Amino acid sequence: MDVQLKRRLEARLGEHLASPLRQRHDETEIRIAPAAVPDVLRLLHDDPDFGFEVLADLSGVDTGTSMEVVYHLWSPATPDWLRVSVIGLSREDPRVPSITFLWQGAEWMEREAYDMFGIVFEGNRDLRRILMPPDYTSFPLRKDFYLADDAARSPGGGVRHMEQTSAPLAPGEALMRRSQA
Amino acid sequence: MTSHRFTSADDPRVTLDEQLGTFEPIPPYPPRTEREAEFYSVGDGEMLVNVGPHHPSTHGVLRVVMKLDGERVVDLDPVLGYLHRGVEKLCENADLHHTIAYLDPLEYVSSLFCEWPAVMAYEKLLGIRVPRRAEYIRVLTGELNRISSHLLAMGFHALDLGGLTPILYSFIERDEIVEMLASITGQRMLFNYFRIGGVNGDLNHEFLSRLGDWMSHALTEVQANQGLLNENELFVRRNRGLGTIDSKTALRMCWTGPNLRATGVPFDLRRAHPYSVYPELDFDIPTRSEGDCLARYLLRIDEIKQSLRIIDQCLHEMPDGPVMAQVPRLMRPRPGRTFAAVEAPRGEYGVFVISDGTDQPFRFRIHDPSFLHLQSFPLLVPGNLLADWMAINASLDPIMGGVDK
Amino acid sequence: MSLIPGTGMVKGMALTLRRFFQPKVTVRYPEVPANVAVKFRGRLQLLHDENGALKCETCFQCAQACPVECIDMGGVDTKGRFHVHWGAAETYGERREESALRRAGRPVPDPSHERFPAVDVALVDEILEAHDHDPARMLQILEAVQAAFGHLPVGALKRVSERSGADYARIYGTASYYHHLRVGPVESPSTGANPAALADADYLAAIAAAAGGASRAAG
Amino acid sequence: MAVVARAWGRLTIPGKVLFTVLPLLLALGLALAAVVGLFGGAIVDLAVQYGEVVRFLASATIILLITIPTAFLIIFMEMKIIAFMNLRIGPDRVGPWGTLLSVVHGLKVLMKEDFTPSGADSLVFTLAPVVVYGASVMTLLVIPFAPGLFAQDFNLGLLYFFAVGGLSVVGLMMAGWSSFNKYSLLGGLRSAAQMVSYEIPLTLSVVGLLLLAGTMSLNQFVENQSGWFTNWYIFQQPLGFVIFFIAMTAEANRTPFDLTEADSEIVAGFATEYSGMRFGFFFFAEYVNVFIVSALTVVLFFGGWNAPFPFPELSVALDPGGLGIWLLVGIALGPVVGTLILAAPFILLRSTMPIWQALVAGFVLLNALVVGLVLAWAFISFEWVAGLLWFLGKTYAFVFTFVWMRGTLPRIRIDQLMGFAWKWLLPAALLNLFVTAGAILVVGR
Repeated sequence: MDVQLKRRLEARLGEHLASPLRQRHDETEIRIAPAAVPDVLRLLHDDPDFGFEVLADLSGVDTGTSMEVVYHLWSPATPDWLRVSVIGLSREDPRVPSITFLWQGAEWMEREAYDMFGIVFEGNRDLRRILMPPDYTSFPLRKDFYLADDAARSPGGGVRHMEQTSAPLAPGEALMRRSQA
Repeated sequence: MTSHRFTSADDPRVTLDEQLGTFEPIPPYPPRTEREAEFYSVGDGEMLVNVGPHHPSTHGVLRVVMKLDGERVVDLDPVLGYLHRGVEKLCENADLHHTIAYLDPLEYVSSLFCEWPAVMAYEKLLGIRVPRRAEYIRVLTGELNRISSHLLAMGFHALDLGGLTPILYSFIERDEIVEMLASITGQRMLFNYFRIGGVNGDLNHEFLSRLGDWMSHALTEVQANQGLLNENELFVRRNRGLGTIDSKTALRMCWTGPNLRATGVPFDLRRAHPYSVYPELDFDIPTRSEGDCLARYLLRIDEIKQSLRIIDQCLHEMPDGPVMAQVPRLMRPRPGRTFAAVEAPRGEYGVFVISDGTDQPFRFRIHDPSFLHLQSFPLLVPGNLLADWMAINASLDPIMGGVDK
Repeated sequence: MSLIPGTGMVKGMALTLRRFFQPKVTVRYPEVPANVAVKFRGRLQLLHDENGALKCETCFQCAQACPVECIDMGGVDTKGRFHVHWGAAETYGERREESALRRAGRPVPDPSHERFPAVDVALVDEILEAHDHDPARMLQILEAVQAAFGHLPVGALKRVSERSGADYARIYGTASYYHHLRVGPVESPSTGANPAALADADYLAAIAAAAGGASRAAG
Repeated sequence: MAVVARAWGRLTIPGKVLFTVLPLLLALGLALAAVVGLFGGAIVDLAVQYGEVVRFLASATIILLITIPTAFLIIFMEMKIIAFMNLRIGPDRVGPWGTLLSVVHGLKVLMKEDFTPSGADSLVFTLAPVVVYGASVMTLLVIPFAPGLFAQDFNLGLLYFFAVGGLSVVGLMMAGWSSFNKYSLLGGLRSAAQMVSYEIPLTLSVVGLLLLAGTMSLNQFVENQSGWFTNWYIFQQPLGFVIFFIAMTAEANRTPFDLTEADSEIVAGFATEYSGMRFGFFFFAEYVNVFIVSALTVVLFFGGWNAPFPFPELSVALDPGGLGIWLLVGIALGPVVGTLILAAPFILLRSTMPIWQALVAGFVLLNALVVGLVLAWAFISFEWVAGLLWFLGKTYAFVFTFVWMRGTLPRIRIDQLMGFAWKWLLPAALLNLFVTAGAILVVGR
C-alpha cells in the first residue's frame, strides 16, 4: 500500500473520484465516471508525478447490475498497481471513451471487451468482434449469458448455448452503416 | 472464376463446388468499421492472401489476411478466435482450484506462467502466506520453463526462416527440461503444479539428479547450438533491421517482455513489480537497443543465461520447510478485487480476479502478452516482403492458445 | 558477422558435420519403453488385481484428498463394496447448481439463513463494503452492525462470516468478548413475544419432532 | 458365360490380378516371339543400319529408368543425413536401416488421389510436371558417366545442357499459373525470377572454362582433365567454380535458394495444389536435379570420371580355362571351405556364440569378400567400371554437400537473392571471364 500515492491521487484527482480511494495489498484503486476517462488517464500517463506509462490490463466487468471497465496501470514511481475502475455504465448501452489516443495497444483489448461485454468504446477506429465470429450476436461474458452447469464441466456432453440474450449493440458513430442488399 | 465440370443438379459434387465458390478472403458481410472497409477494398495491382489458419508458420491457428502488392505486404489484418475456448467464462463457473487446470493450456509452451498469476491472485484474496520453500520451487520451475520456452521460440524462428536443424537442437534441451519437470509435476506440458498456497509436491531425487546433470552442460550446449545461427550471414541479414520498433511506440502498443526489452526499456516485472523471492536473487535484466527481429532473438539467449543464474542460486539457497501453506478445504475468499502479474517468457502475464465471496471467481480476466504483440503487425510488417512476416511473427513469438483464450 | 563473408555459414556447417558423427539422442520408442514420470497423472481408474478383485480398499483417502470433493465413494459392487465416482458427486453438484442459479440472478435457497430470524442483509453488506470486507477490522464491523440493528443478530453475524471469510466461531468470540457488544436483543417487556424467539422456538420444536420421529423409526 | 463369371467372382483379389496379368504377359511374349521369328533378320539389319538411332533410343530409355532409383537414393540420403545432423536416427523401419523408405514414399504418391482443383486449367496443370521432369531427364543425356558410357556425346553439350535445363522454369511457371492458387502463383513467379537471374552468372562462369578448354563437348572437358588431379579445372578456375556452384544451387532450387517451394512462406509454392504422382514428378525432378547438378560440377571442375592420379596399369590375367578340373573343384568346394575358414575365428574366439550364427557370419563375410574381389577385378580390368565408380563417388560427395547445406542453412529472402545475383555474382563472373581471357592472352593456352 503506497500511502504517498494515495495522497497524491486524492490531491490531483479529487473531483474525478466517484467513490473513496481504496488500497489493499499492492493495489490502489480509484473509481471514476465514464466521462472522466480521457482526462484522468491522460493525467496519469503524461504527468511526471505519476508516469503510468505501462497499461498492464484493460478489462470489462459485468457486475450484474451495471458494467465497468477496469484499467491496470504500472508506473516506476510507485510499487503499487493502480486500478482505475470506470463505474456506472448502464447494462443496456454501455459506452466509454476509448483510450487508444494514449495507448494504441489498447485497441485490441477494447475490441475484446466489446466482443465479450458489448461495451462500446467511442473513438476506437476498429471496434468489431475479435475472438467470437463476426456474425455472433450475444456477449458471452455477461452475467446473463447463462453457462449451463454441464457445459462447464464436460465439453461435448453439455448443453448447446450459443446465442442467447440480446442483439449486438451498434459500435458507435464509427460504424459504417451499409445495407445488406 | 468457378468452373463447373458437372451440370447435373443431382450431382453432389456440383453443390460442393457452389458452396465453396471462389476462395476470396473478403468477408461476406458489409464492413462494420472504417478500418475494415478500408482494408477490404482492394486497390489496383493488389491482392488479398489468406495466410492461415492452416499455414506452416503461423504458430497455431492464426489467420492473417494480407494485402499484397507482388510480394510486398501493403497491409494486413489478423483474424483471431480460431482457438477461442472461453476460458474466462469457464473459470467464472469453476472452483478456484479448477481454474488453475483451465489456465494451463493457454500458453501451452510455458504453462507454469499461466498458473502463477492466478495462484498469486488467490493467495492475495485469501491472505495466504506461501512457504518460502514453495516460493523457491516456483521460481526454480518457472525459470526452467522460461528456458524451455525461449529455446522453442528461437528454434521456431529458425524454422520459419527455412533452417531445419536449430529447432531439433532446441528440442533436445527442451526435452531434458520437460522430462525433469514431468518428474515432479507428473506431466510434460500441462503441469497443473502450482496450488493455492504452495506447490503440489516437493522436489524429488529424480528431478534434482536430472537438473544437476543438465545444468553441468546446459550453457555450453545452448551456446554451441546457437553458433548455427548467430553468426550465420543469411540469418543475420534477414533479421537485422527488420520489424524495427522504438521504445516509445512499443510502450504505446502495450508491449512487455523480451520484445519490449529488445527496444531498450528494462521493464521486467521480476524487478519492476517484485513478486515471490525474486528480490532476494541476483540477476540482470538484459536489454538491447535495436528493437528489430535480431535483437529480439538475441535477447532471448541473454535471458536464458540469466535464468540459468537464477536456477543456480535457487538450488543453493533453497530453504527447508513445507511446500504448502495450511489452507482450508473450502476456499471462500472475501469479496474484493485483485490483480496479479508475473513476468512470463512472452511478457506480463496477468490475472484480474473479482471475488464475490463464493468459491468461484466472479470475474476472471486473463491478460496475455502475445495478444498485444500480435496487434502490432500493421505497424511492423507493411513495406516488407511476405517472407519477412514469418520472421517478424517468429521473433514476436506469439502462442495462439494464449491469444485466443 | 566477421570480415570474411561466409565464415558464419562455414562455422555452422562445421557444427552440423560434427553433430553428424555424434551419438544420436532418439529413443526407439516401442523397443525402449517410455519413461513414465513418478507422479504421472493418467485417467482416474480403479484397478483389478490378478484375481479379478478390485484393488480399492475403500479407505476414503482419495475422497479426502480431493480439494474440490469431486471424488466420492458411493454405490455398491457385487462384493458389497463401494465404488468410486469421479466427476460430479452429489454435494459437488449441489454447489454447482447453487452457483449457476446465482449467476443467472435467481434466488438461491440458503439453509444456513433460514433457521435464523431474517435480518436486512443489504444493510450488513453495506457495512461490510464500507470496511472493505476486511476481517482485520472485525471490531469496527461488529460495532457498526450493532449500531444498525441495536444488537448483533445471528443472521447478521453469519452474513459477516460468509462475506468476510472469517470463521463464525471467531466472530462470535469477538462479539461475546467485548462487553459493549450484545449478542442477544435488549430485553424489552413492552413488545411482548419476540418474533425471533418465536421462530427459534418453532425451529427447536421442529428439531424435536424430527428427532422423535427418528427415534421412533429406530425403535 | 455364367460359369466364367461365377469362377471369376470366387477369385481373391491377388487371383484376379494374376489372372489378368498373366494372359497379357503371355500374349505379349508370344507376339514378341512371333515378331522376332518373322522379322528378326530385318530388324537386325535395320538396327545395324541406324545404329546411332538405336543407341540413342536405348540410352534414353536407360537414363529415364535410372532416374527413379537415383531419386530414391538421394531422397533416402537426404532423410538420413539430415537426421544424423539433427542428432536423430532418421528412417529405420522399412528395410535395413530404413533404406526402403523412399521406395515406400514412391508407392505412396502412386496410390494417392490425383486431384485437380476446380478452378485449375486442367491441361496445363497436367502437363507441368511432365515438362519439369522431362527437362531434368533430358539434361542427363549429355552427361558422360564413364569412358564410353554416355547417351550422346555432342559438341554443343554444355550449351544443350543449359538450354534444356532452363526449360524446367517453363514447367514451374505452368504449374504455378494453372493451379488457381495464389501461393502457387507466387511460387511460379519466384522461380521464373530466380532462374532467369541465375542463368546469367551461371553461363558466364562457365565461359572462362570454355576459353580454357576450347570445346563445349562434355566428354572433351573430361578428357582435358586427365592425369594428376592438378589438371582439374577447379585449380585454374576457383572463382568460376564458386560462382558456378552458387548459381547451380539456385538453379536446382536447393537450400538456401529453395524459394520456389519455401514451405514456411508460400506453403509449397508451385506444388501446393498437386498431389499423387503429379506431385511425385516434381519431387523426383528436384532430386534428379540434385544429381545432375552435382554431376555437371564434377564433369566441369573435378575431372569427371578421371581418377585423381594416373592409375598404375595393372592387368590381371585370368584364364579360368587353364585350371581344368580344378575349376569345378574350386566352384564346388570354394564356398564351403571359405565359409568354414571365415567362421573359424568366430567359433574360436567367442565361445558364447552358437555355431550356426558363426557359420552365418562366415558366409556373409565370404560373400562380402567375393563381391569386393569381383569389384576390384572389374575396377582393374574395365576402364568404364573404374570411371563410373570415380564419377559416382565424386558426384555423391557433392550430393552430400547439397544435403549438408540443406541441413544447416536457413533460407535467403527473395530480394536478397536477386540482389546477390545481379550485384555480386554477375560482376564476379565477368571479372573471372576477363581475367581468364587475359591470362590466356599472356600465357597462351
